[in-house]
Amino acid sequence: MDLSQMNSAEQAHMSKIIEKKQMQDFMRMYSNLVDRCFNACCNDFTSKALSGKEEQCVLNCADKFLKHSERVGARFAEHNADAMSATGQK
Amino acid sequence: MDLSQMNSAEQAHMSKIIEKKQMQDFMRMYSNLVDRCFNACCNDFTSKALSGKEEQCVLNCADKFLKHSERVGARFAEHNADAMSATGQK
Amino acid sequence: MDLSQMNSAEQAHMSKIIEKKQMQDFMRMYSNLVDRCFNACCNDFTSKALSGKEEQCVLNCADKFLKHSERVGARFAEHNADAMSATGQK
Amino acid sequence: MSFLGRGSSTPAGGVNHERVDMAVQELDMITDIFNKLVSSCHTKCIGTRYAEGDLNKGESVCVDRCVAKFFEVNKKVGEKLQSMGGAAAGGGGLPSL
Amino acid sequence: MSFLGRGSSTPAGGVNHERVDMAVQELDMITDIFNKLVSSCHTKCIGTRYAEGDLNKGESVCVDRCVAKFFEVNKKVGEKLQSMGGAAAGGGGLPSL
Amino acid sequence: MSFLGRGSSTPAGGVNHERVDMAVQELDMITDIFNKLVSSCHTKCIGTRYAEGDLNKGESVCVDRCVAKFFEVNKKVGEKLQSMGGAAAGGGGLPSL
Repeated sequence: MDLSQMNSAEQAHMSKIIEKKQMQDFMRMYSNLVDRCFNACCNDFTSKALSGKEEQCVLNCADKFLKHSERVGARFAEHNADAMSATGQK
Repeated sequence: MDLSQMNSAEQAHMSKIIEKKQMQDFMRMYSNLVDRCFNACCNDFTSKALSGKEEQCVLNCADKFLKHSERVGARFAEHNADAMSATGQK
Repeated sequence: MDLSQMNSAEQAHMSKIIEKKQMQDFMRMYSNLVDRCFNACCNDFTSKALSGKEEQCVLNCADKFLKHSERVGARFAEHNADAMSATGQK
Repeated sequence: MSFLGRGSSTPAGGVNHERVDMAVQELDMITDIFNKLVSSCHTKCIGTRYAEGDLNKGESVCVDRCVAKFFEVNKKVGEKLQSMGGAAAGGGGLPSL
Repeated sequence: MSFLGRGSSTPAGGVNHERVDMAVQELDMITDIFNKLVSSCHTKCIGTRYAEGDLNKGESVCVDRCVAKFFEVNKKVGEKLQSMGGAAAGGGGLPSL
Repeated sequence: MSFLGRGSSTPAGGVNHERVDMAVQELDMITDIFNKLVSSCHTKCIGTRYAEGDLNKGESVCVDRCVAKFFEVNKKVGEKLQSMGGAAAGGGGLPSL
């Protein structure tokens, strides 16, 4: 995204919107993470307590998902940069 | 959520927002219910009419989903209350 | 939806909102299409290049999805018209 | 002031935000249902081999019936919710598609 | 100016939009988590034959345990994120449900 | 008034809401695509046993190729839509990622 064509009032406004969206994105990522790892790791409902095995699975799941997201983010940024320089888009 | 730190103007504003969100939540719940029960109950497309068996399935599905949501809601509220009293959060 | 009960200022306002939503819908349709066809067609990650077979699959998938959406849209409009005339709703 | 040609249910020149909000919510609801319908009938009717880009005869017929059945389910669920006092959940009547 | 009778944490009569925004975000977060909880525990616990409209005994017990376990997972994931410096990702503390 | 140091394409001090709206829509689109990419490549590449918290070598390589292929699919679908006159659907050009 190119914010350089905006004046300073618009850039300030965008910054606030982006900040708000980042908080929303973080919250959605968080609830997705909980839901994803719960679904992957918890399949036994004969007890309401998390077993040691389930807990380890959840921790690994969260860890791995965050590392995965980070790696996708890095590749995404590279491809975006390539695509922009290829089309001559600012 | 704790609204007690808000002044009356803010609380009035929040009430309007909450009311609007409740309507949106109801509508989303409704369309999810239709989609969920359609997917669970309708698998025969040799006819466009709902069979008696499909109709009963849809009614039970809707009934059961609402009872399920209600039960989850009750447990959710209990856990929330526990979590809040545990952390001393108002 | 019935806009005829709105005054001209309200209709103008709605037009702007609808236009904005159409752009959002188009963008969401686009990203759904990419995701859907990627998931259906790409299952081999021993290479990062799209094979000829995968490319053809993606093009057919996009083509078919758009024709499917169009057909659903046509039927949806008919059913809506029927439902409205049946209830005497304007 | 009816000489301006407005009917009685139409207020003066300003925007009634509540009315616009209601219309936007209705639009969002219809869009949501439509998107779910497209997705569900795609899953039910469209093969995933994608050997060609056109809907074949069987898929087309399936899509038509799928939409019809979805509307019937929508009607049944709507009636069910209303019989349970769905109005309490939102203050308004159940949205008809 | 406390002579106007305002407490220190309560601003003047107007609306502090930042505070309202925060509350709306929290509400959205709770709604999002609740909807995921309903959906996941439905998948885990509710049969899909729909021979009857009531939750049977096994389903009811499963739902109760499912909610309890989901909260435990929520707690573990929250702690994990905080230990990794989750604050950096949003500037705020981790939302407690 | 260029003495304030603004270039010609930059309007006066106010906020052009249309331009901000466009930028917000673009941001939402990129976020949406990114989230789908993360989720799809997770499904395609990451095992679900979670015996460890690190990506192993095979998963890492798979993720890199997955992202590359997703971008190729994005390009093909974009070209397809444009060839069908996708501009009609939104009035604007197709968003490039």
